[in-house]
Amino acid sequence: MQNADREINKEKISVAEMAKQILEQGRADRLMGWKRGEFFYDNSPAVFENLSELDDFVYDLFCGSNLSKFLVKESRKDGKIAVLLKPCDRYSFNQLVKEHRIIKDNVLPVEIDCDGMLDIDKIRALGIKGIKKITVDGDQLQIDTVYGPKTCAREDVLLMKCLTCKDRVGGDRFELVKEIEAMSSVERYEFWRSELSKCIRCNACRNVCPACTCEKCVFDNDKSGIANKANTDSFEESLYHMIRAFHVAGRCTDCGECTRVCPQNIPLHLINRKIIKDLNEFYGEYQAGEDDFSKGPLTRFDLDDVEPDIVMERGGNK
Amino acid sequence: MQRIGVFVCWCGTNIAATVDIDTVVEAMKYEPGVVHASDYQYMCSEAGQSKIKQAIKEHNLTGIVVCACSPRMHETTFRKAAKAAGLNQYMVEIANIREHCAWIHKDRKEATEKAVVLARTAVAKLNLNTPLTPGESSVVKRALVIGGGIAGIQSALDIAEAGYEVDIVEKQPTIGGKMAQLDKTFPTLDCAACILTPKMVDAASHENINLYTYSEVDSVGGFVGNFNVKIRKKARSVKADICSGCGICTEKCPSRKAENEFNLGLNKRGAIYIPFAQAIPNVPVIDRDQCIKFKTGKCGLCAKVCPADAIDFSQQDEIVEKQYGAVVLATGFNPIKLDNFDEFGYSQSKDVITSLELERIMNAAGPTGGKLLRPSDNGHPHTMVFVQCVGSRDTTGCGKTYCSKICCMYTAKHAMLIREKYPDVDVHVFYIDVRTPGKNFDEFYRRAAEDYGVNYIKGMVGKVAPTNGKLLVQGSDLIADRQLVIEADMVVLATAIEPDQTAKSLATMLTASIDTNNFFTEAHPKLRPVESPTAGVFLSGVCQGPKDIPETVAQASAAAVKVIGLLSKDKLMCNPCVANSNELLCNGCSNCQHVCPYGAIDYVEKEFRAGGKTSLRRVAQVNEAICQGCGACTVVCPSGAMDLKGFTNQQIMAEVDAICR
Amino acid sequence: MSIENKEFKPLIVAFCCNWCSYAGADLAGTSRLAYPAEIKIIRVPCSCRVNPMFVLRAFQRGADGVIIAGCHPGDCHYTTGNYYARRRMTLLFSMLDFFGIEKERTRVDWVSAAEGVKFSTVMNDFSKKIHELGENRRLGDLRCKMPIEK
Amino acid sequence: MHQKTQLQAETIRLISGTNTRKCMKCGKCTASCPAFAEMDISPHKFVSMVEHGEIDKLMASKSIWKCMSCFACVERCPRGVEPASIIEAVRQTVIRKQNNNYLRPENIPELLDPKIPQQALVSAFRKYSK
Amino acid sequence: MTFDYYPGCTLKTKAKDLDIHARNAALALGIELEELPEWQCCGAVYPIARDEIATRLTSVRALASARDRGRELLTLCSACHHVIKRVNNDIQTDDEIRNKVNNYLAPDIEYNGETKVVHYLEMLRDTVGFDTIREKAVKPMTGKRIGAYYGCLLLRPNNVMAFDNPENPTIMEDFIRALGAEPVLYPYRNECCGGYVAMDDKNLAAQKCKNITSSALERDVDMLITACPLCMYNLDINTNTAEETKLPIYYFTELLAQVLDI
Repeated sequence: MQNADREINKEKISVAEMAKQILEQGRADRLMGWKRGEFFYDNSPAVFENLSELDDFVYDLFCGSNLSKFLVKESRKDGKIAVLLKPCDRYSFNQLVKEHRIIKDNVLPVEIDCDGMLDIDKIRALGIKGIKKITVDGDQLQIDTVYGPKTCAREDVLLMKCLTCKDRVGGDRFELVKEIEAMSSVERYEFWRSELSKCIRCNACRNVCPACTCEKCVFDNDKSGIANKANTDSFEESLYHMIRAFHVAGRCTDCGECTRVCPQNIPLHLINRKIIKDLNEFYGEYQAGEDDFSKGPLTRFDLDDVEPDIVMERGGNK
Repeated sequence: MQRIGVFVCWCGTNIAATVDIDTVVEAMKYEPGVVHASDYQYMCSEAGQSKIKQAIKEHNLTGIVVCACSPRMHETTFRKAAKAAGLNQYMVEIANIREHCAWIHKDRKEATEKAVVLARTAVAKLNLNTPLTPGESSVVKRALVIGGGIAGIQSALDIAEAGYEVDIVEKQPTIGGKMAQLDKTFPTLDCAACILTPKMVDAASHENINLYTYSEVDSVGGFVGNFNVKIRKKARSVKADICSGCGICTEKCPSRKAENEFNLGLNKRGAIYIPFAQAIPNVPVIDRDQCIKFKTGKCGLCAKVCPADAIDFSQQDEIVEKQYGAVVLATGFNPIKLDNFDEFGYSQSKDVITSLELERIMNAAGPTGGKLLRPSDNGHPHTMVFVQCVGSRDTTGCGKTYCSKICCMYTAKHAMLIREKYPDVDVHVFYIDVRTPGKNFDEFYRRAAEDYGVNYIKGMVGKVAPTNGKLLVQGSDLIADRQLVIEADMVVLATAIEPDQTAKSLATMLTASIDTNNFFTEAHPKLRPVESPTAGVFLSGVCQGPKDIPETVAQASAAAVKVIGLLSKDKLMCNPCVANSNELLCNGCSNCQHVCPYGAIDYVEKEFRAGGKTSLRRVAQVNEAICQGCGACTVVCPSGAMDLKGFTNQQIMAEVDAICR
Repeated sequence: MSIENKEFKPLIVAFCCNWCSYAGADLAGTSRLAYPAEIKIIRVPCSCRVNPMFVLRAFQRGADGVIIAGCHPGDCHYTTGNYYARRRMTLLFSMLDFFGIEKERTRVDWVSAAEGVKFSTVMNDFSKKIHELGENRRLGDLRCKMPIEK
Repeated sequence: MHQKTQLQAETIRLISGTNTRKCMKCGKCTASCPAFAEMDISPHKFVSMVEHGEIDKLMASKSIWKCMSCFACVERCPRGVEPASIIEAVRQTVIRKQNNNYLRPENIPELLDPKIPQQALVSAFRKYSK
Repeated sequence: MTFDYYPGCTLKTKAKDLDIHARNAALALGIELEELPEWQCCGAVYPIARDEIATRLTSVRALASARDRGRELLTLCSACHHVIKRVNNDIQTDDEIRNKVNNYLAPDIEYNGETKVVHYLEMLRDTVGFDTIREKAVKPMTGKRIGAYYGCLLLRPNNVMAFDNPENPTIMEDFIRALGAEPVLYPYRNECCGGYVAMDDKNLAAQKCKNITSSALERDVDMLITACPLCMYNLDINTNTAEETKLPIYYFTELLAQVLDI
């Protein structure tokens, strides 16, 4: 998926250095990257307009957030904006370019490397507190804490989405989906009911989702006929996640942001993954955002597509 | 808030016997928006309609629900009535309480309950209806016929006779098509040229018909009433306006290697040639792949001998751009290639020929001057074997799954003609089934068998082995349950026919659909057999499915009538139940454009003003004249910007809610 | 939930395309081919007009089954609509199944305008299935923390 | 149709993997068969006889030992029916019965022929015995 | 390029000529043929019956072994080629057969039809190239009229064998041209020689072979070539007994070795 019009870090200089050079050499007027937060683990997306602003620039183990979505707005502003794209972000970027949401001509995509981002909650869950500094040592992390040095396996504290990164070899991203599929329909219902009942409708999943960039979201639009404003047993309220999953079906790149940001830790990505798995099985392998031109599986068809009965014929419902 | 009137029809006893009308009327009075509810024995009658009209005026209604028979039956009737009373005709909803209720349920209570639900569902929908106005579009009073065979010629002549301009685009240097290659026609045995050539002349001389021969359609844009077509006039290398058609050039041309396509390669032609004597236009064309001048730069003999100085080696392809109101597809057919059927030895012996080749051999203007001669040695054949269904009715992928329809009859014709002219020739026909539905067809086939002694064998040929100058034809005779070997001089293969390959690209250009066999699909297989599902595109001849000449001509005229009907209108009323994009919501993602079967959606960059700022956004726009209102776009639209008038998201949701109440 | 053993009267929504299946339903009516009254038909121009949201809405509002009927593949009045519907509905049904909604509660069938008998057979068959499955209350409750009181 | 014959026919269809209903009775198989002269039941009849459940007759037929499995009928069939596979299925049904081998070593005088390739013996025993 | 080579039973005994010349010629043409270790007889006839699993196993063993070694599997004898290629196709297309075979063999890695089966002639055409043979021909057979006898096993059924046009094949004719000789087309080159039926009904095979050779003789051939030991046997014993049908028959590899002067 490397296009000619993309910057690729050939010399393997640091990402910060790259960012600096881009602004210095005027290859872009602005640069979208990550800004150091109040704490070392809460880096956030930011636009840098000049070199001095770059002092706050950061690219480290806590830059999990996907920058693509911000370009919907940013690429519509004057001038050219450079954007740093981790391998997983590129899919979202391509998908948004495909849907004309990002004005491609106004963007300089810069592809950067990533070895997986960390999940602060997982580190904390290991009982590691008072963290001062984290350094990578092969498969291990050396963590400097106020209580002395600690170590943990890097693999154990990666973000969920990084565990099944599309650039990593091995690992079956559909493993959990298959587990749920293997349940009985009552178990499946109970599983989702218990998970989805945790939802507080904070809309974080929608807000972060790079596939959710509608000018006006149906959930905010009471005239669409689909939504009724929040009301505990209203249609959109009770089926919010189902509707959203279908809304992004065929367009979801499986970036995993929804689960990453969910304050209630609902494994929302599993719904999208189920759809991706079905699409792959029914209509052939398809990765949304693999390129920025091909038609998605729901906007095309084959004359000999499977009949909907296939759902009936495929196991499950034990 | 709507003011709705509900009218419940008894339909005599059809509805009233099973549905308690009073209960329905009473229940409707309490539905939101309903200000009037009444019933009548026959709502569709004059009296019933005037009751409705009266109520509309009296109660100042904004919309009506008629609980009656299927909307497919009387929706138009009630719309007209509403219109007459000053209502917008799309403020009418029908609750189908006859076909979908009274007629299928026996239990009166159950049926009444259902009728109430159906009625309130219609009310719920109507509450969200808005008046709709059909759009209008103009009609260019000119038709394009693609293909200049008998189908195209007939369509063009009929349209031209009605007073409209017609252009025929034909890719060959002459019009005439396959029929021009035929010798005689079944079941009357009149000569094909004798009945076709006058029509060709008529077409060429008709003041309303314009011929583009040796031309192809490059691109098509626009929609019904306003097609915009680019036609490529291929360079003939001969100035058609000067050429007198004397033919000296074709005689003098020293290149003699090219296969004569008109005679299916049974003899050769020059590099500059006129396909056949009666060709129209009677203007030669230079085959640049064969011409010595074009290949080596030397020669140019044709230019030297031309008395009119009409040869032009520098001629270029020319693009003509024209507008049309309607398009007739008449692209015809070809016999399939026989590469997958080498057991019949077509590639191994010259004496194994296709039926179309036999037509040329039998034709007085053909390569043998009409004498039946074996191609290998020009000898007289004594035994001939015809094989039916070669490549037809084949589900293995080697041939075509369909019946080619014409073969049984032309084989009977061939067999009969041969037996008549050369009674010494034994003629055997291997058949799987003989299919002769058609006026005087079976009689014709039986005559071949009974009067002319053609030996019909129920069975198939397994192998043709060219041996010792003969063809050993190994076949089965299923009636006798035996295998037999016939020592034949010639084998004639009734080769399956397939649509001309141009059908595929034209289908894409016109968004006219083709089936798995590349035949054009008709709008309805029974009720709209000459229309393509794409408005303004009509079908004529074999491009729609295998058919013989009379059927082709009938369909060609039918297509012409449809075209005339269309062109006679000054304005076209468009179905107002079309897609509509809410530009404020549109993301510009192109999903709708991907699924639209008609190419009715375009994208434009548009300026939007919000909060004092203007921004440029890409938004979808529906061309209402092209949109047919299927609604595919509404479902793929991620933002909910695309909706379908008359069947909006809100309306259907309201119907769901009304049912699930 | 009601404890009484009342007779189960399911609620079934059928979306029928105007050109084939709705006409097929008309033919079933004209031919007096009965099917249960619990089936209520909504007319749509084409099976591709059926937004998955409509199906979800029906279930959320208490439908026990939803069936979508369209022209046979290849016979769509709009040439390609049912192919899109086929993909969408396959995906939707699979997703519903993933959430624990019995897949027998959803169905797509192709019924032409000439298939009155088929229309009635399909509807009878579908209704029988729903009767076997019993009441469907699950989807509306999917995100509710408390069981709905009735 | 009788239950037994029905079962027999079904077994033949199963073993051969062929759908006999696809046959349109054109007879191209019989037209192609190089062993026709030696056959008492022609290839096309195998298809229709399975369809009609006349398996006993087929099992007694001489044809099953004459088919050379040359696949000319399979190759040329316009409907994808495989007469050779049906014949094979019948042949298998016969030799799978105990003591029903068609060919026994002592029957082959050619075994003494020094030229005979192994392939011939192996294939003959595979085809004619169990 | 190196192929895993499956010679088959007959090539070790009665058809040594077919085998030895093939190995020598391959070597001369820069192709390495490594004999598959511990191969077993393919069974000589393809088990048409779908319910036969045991008779498919030896082919699958050979195929899996080649897969494990990462090689294409090269065959020479028409019967072996036919059997192995069709079994491979069964594994690729028939779930039931694949599962049963894998359950039975229980290989370390399930065999799912990964191996490509190549016939020696295909190797000559696609890997070596007939032009190379023409260039390397030391003693071209100029002026010889040679008829190719294909038989049935290489060609049919075409949807599986995908060897050549089943009714009008050309690969052997192209091969003959590469030898410098003139190929002669005759209509019975793809008709059956009688095959295994010769064991039961000598007359039938004799009749079939007579048809073939007389069809070839009618076209004035000097000799026939074949790739199949059984065809060779049938044609040989049935035609070379009578003077009027006498016709030399060679394995194609014999002529190849001769032309390459090995």
